[in-house]
Amino acid sequence: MSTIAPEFRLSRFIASLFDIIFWILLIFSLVGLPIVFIILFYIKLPLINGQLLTPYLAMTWLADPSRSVPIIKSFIHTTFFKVAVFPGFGFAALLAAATIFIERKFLAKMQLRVGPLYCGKIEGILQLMGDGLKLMSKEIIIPAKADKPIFWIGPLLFVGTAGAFVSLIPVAPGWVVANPNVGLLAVFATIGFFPIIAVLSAWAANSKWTFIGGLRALHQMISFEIPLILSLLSIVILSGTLNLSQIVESQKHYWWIVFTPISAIVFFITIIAELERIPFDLPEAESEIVAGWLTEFSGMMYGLIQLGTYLKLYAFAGLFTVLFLGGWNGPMVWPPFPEDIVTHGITIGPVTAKFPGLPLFDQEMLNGTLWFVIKTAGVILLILLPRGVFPRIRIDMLLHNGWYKWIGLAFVNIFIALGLLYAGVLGPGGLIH
Amino acid sequence: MSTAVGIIKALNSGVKHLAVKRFTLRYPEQKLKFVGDGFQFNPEAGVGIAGLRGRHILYHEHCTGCQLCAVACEGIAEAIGMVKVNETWKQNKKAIMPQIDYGKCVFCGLCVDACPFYALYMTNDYELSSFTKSALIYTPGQLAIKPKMSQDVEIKIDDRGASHG
Amino acid sequence: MTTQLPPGFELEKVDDRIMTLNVGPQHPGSGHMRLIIKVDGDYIVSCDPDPGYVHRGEEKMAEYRNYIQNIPHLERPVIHDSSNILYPYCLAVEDLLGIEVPERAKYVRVIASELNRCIYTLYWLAIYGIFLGHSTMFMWSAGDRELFIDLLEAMSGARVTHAFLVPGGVRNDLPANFEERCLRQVNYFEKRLREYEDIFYQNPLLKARTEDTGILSRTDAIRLGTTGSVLRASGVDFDIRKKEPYDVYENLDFDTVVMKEGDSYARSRVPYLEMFESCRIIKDALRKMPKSGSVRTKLKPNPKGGNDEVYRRIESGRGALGYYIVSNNRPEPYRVKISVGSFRNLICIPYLLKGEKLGNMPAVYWSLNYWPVEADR
Amino acid sequence: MTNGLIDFVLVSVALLAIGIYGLSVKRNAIRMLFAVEMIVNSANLNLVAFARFIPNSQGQTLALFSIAVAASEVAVGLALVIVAYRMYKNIDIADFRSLKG
Amino acid sequence: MVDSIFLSLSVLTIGSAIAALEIRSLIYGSIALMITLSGIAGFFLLLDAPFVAMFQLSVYVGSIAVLILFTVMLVRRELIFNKIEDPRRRYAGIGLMLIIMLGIGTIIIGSGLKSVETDAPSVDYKKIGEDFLTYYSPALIVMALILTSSVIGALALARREDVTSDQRTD
Repeated sequence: MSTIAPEFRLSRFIASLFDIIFWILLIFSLVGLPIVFIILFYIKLPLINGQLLTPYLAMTWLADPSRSVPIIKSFIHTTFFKVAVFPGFGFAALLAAATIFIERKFLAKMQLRVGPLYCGKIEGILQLMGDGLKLMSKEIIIPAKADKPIFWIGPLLFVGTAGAFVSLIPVAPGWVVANPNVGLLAVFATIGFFPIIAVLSAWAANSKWTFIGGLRALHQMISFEIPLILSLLSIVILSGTLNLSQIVESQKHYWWIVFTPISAIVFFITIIAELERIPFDLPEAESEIVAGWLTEFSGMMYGLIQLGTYLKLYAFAGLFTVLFLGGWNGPMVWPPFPEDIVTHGITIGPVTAKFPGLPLFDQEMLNGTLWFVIKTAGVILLILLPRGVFPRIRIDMLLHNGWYKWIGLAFVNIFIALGLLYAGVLGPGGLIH
Repeated sequence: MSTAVGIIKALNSGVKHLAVKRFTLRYPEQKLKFVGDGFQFNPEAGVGIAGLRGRHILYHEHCTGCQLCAVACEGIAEAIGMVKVNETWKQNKKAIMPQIDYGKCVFCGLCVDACPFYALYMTNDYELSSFTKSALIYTPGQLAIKPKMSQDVEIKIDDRGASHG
Repeated sequence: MTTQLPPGFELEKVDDRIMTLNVGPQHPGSGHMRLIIKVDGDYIVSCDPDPGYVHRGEEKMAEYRNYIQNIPHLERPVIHDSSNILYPYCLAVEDLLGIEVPERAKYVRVIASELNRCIYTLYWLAIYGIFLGHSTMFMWSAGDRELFIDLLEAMSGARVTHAFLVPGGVRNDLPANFEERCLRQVNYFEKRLREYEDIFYQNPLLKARTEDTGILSRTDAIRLGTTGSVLRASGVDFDIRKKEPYDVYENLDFDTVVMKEGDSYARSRVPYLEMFESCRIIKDALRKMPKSGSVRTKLKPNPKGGNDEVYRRIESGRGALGYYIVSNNRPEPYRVKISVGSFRNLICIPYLLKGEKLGNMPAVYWSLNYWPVEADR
Repeated sequence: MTNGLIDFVLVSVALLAIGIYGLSVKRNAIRMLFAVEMIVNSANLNLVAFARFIPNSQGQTLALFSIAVAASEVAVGLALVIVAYRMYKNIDIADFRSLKG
Repeated sequence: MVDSIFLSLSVLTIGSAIAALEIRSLIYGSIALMITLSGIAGFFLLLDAPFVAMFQLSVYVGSIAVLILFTVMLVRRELIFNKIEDPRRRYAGIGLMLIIMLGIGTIIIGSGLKSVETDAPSVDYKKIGEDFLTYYSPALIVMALILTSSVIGALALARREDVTSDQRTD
C-alpha cells in the first residue's frame, strides 16, 4: 500500500506560515538585531555623497528613491558584488544554467525529440531547478572505505577552482574580478588544479572505476594542457601582453582569429578535451568505466561537480571570446543614457525627482556585456554541437592526437605569428602599420 | 583530409536535422489512433479481427460461464478467475463469469481466441494504472463497461520528416 | 607468447599489475550479464563472460504447457524480436502436427518477421550508439523504430510482445489499407536509413573507433560456430533465408550482405545493410501477396503431437534460431530446446577481447549482435 | 613593501632547516624528494626576495631557471623511484643499497 | 614590518612543510607539499613577482604534484601508510634542524639584512623576457637541452621493459 499525503487545507497551511513568520521575527529581534548592530559598530561604513552610510540612511532608500541610487551604485562597485554577482560567480552561474537548458533543447532538436517539456509551462524552462532540488534532497552516500576528508573536499575544490577561473575573465571594460598583469599565466596556473582534484577524489573514493577514470582524466588534461598553452602563445606574441583586458583592447580593429585560425582550432579542440565533453569524455565514459571519476559522487556533491563543470565551460568559452573573438568589442547598440534625466531629473506631474547616481551602469559596460554574452553564447553553442554528432573516441587515440597532431599544429601558428611580426604586418600593439 | 571531410559531413548532417520535424508523441494530450475497436475473434472462421489488445470487454448476455478463457489463461498468466455474479441469465446457469487481474495479464489475447460464444473481446483502453493492486482486479461488472476513448493521432509523413501530427 | 594458452593462464608472473574488473550486471556497459575482465594497464589480458543472470527456464516451462499456451512464453527471451523467435516454433509445430499453412498467411508471416527484424536491429543499433557514446545514434534509431512498432501494432494489436504467429498461420488478417500504410512508412524509412550513413557509418571518429578492432577471421568465425551477421561480416556467405528457405523466401527478391573485414565496423555495418534488404523483402512480399484468402488453418482444440521429433531453424536478427521439439503423443511437448544465435556469438568474446584495449570492450562486445536475455533463456 | 627582507629570509631559513631535517631523518625515497623540493624552494624564495629588494630582474630570471631544473629533477627522481620500486617492491632507501650496474 | 597576510602565509607554508614530512599517509603528505609550494607562490606574489608566482603554480602544482601523486598511487597501499624511521636518527635530525635554524637565524638577525627596506617600484615581467633573450640566451638553450634530456631519461627509466607489442594471440 502506498501512503497518501494527508489532505491539504489552505487555512492550516496559512496558519503554519504565520507561525513560522512569528518565530523568525522573534528570534531575529532577540538575537539577530543585536548581532547586526554589534557588527555595524565595528565595520567601516562607506561615504555616500559626503554622508556616512548609517543604518538610518540605508533605511531611507525604502522611502526615497533618490537616496537609494547612490547606495546601490556604491554597492555595485564593491569587490563583494564583483566576486559574487556581476562579472563573477552569479553571472557565470546564470550563464551556466542557461547553457544546461540550451544544451538539452539543442541536443533534443538534433536528435528529433523535444527535450524538457512540462516543467515550468514554457518548454520546460524550470527543469534545471527541478534537477537541482532533486540533487539537493538526495542522500549523500560515501563509500565505506573512502578517504573521507579528500572525498568531501573534492567537489568544493572543483567549484572553487572553477570560480577562480571565472574570476579571471573580463566581461566589459573595467568589469573583471581579478585583473593581474599575468592573466594568461594565471589561467594556466588555475587549470593546472583540475587534474589534481580529479585524481585525488578518484583515489579517495577507493573504487576501481573511479581510479581508472581519474587516471584517464589526469592523462587527458595534462596532455592537452601543452597544446592549449602553445596555441595561446601566438596571441601573446601578436598582442605583446599577458593581461587579458589589454589583449581585448588590442583587438579593437581586427580579431586575432583572422591571423591565428589554426590556433583557434587547436584551442577549441583542447577546450573540449579539457572540459571532458563528447567526443573526449573518456574520464566519464559510461559504457567502459561506469561514470569514471564521478562514479561514487551522489546527491549535491555530484551537483557541485556539475556546477563546476559548467562554470568551467563558461570560463573557457569566455576565454575563447576574449582571446580570439575580440571580447567586448563591437558596434555600440545600447543607446546612451538620456542626458536630461541626469541633469534635470524626472518630472512626474508636480514632483521633480533628482537621482544623483544615475546612470547606474555606463553605456560602454552594457554594450560590452551584450557583445561578450552574444559571442560567448555562440562559442558555447559550438562546444555543445559535437555532442550530438560524434561518438566517444578511445584514450590512446586521444593521447596520440594530443601529443602529435595538436602540438604540431599549435607550433604552426606561432611561426605564422612570428612571421607576421617580423614582416612588419603587425605590431605588438595589434594595429596594422 | 578525408577525415576532415567526414567530420564536416557529419556536422552538416547533424545541423540539418535541427529543422526536421520532431517524432515525439506528447502523450497525455495526444493519443495514438488504433485500428478498429480492439482485438476480436471470429470462432467460426477461426481468425481474429485486427485491433489493439487492450483491456477486455465482457458481454454478459453471451457469457455461458464455460471457463474456457480461464483454462486458456491457466498456463500463461493465471490472470482470469471465475467468480459468482448476482445476475440470472438463461445461458449461464452457474452464474459465474471471468474476473481479470490486470496485475498479471500479459495481454496475449489467447482468452479471446478461446471464447466460442462471442462473449469476450478486447478494447482500445490501455490506461489501467491504479494506486493499489486490488484496484487492478476487474470484476465482471467492470469488464462489461465499454470504455470511452479519444484517440486520434496518426503518424504523418511529409517531406520534412515523420511526426505525430 | 609462443604457445596458445587458455585465457588467464599466464597471469602468475604479472600478478601485481593485473586488475580484475567486474563489468557486471549493474554496469552500464554490459547487458544482463557479467564480463570478468582482467586488465593490465589498458590492455585486456583475459575476459570471461558469465551469462546466467536472467535465466528463466523457458525450455523447462515449455514442457508443462500445451502448444498454444507456449506462444506467449516463448517470445519472452527476445521481446524485441518476438515474431522471429516464434517463427521456428510455429514451423516446427506445424511439421509436428501436420498442418498446412495458407499461402497468404505465409506472406503475412514473412512481413511480420522482417518488420520485427528491423525493430530488433534498430534497437541493437541504438544500444550500440550508447556503447560508443553516440547519443544521437540512440535517439534516431529509437525514434525510427517507432514506425515499425506502429505497423506491427496495427497488424497484431500489441506494440512489443506480439504473439502474432501461431502454428497454422497468424492470429488475424491484416487490417484494411495496411498495404498503403506499410509501403509509405517503409519508403520513408529507407530515406531515413540513408541519412544514417553520413553521421554514423562514414563518421571518421566512429570508423577510427571500430575499424581494425576485434578482428574475427573467416576460419575462426567458422571454427567458433558463430552465426548471423557476425559470420557474414567475416566473409562467409551464409543466410538461412537463402540456403534453406522456409515459407515463401524462395519467391522473394533479396541479396545476402557479406563483408570481408571481420572487424567491429563490418559487424556493425552488416545489420545496417540488411535493413535495406528487409525493406526490399517487405515491399516485394506486399506486391506478391495474395490479396485475399484465409490466414489461419483452424486447429483442433488442444492439438496433440505424434511420437515424433522435429528441428526447424530460421534466420533471426541475431543469426540462426532453431527449435528442437520432441513430442510423445501428449498435448504438451516432451522437450523443447532453443538454439539461439546470441549464445553462439557469446563464445567469441574471450577470443576477440584478449589483447584489446579496455576502450574497445564495448565496441567489440556489442558488435557481436548479442542479446543477453536470449543467451540465458 | 610592508615586509622587510629579513622576514622572507627567515622563512626561507626555516624551510631549509626542515628540508635538511627531512633529508637526514627520512628513509622513504618519496619523502626525501619532498625534502629536496623544500630546499630548492627556499633557495628560490631567497632569490626572488633579494631581487625585489635590490631591485633587479635577474633574481626572478634565475628563479625561473631553478624552477625548471627542479621540475626535471623531480621527473628523473620519481622515475628512479619507480624503477627501484619495481626491483625491490619497496621505497625504503635502506633497501636500495645493493643497487649496482 | 610583517602584516597579517605574511604571517598567515608563513604559518601555512612552514606548518604544511612539517606536515608533508611527518604525516603518516603519503597522499596527505603530497597534498601538504602542494600547499607548501602554493604558499611559496603566495610569497612570490607578496614580493611583486606575479610571473614567477604563476610559473611556480603551474609547474609545481600543475605538473610536479601530479607526478608525485601518480608515483605515490603506483606504490602498494601498505607502503603509502607506512612510516619507516629510526628514533635516534629522528632526534639527531631535530637537533640538526634546530642548530641550522638558530645558527643561521642569529647570524641573519645580527647582520645588516635587518635594515634592508625598499620603496623602489617592482620589476616588470617584460624585463625577464628581455633577460632571457639577451644575457641568458645561452643558458636558456642549455636549459632546454637539460629539460629534453631529463624527460627522455625519465621516460627511458620508467618504461616497462616486459611489455611485448604483440599482445594479441590469434
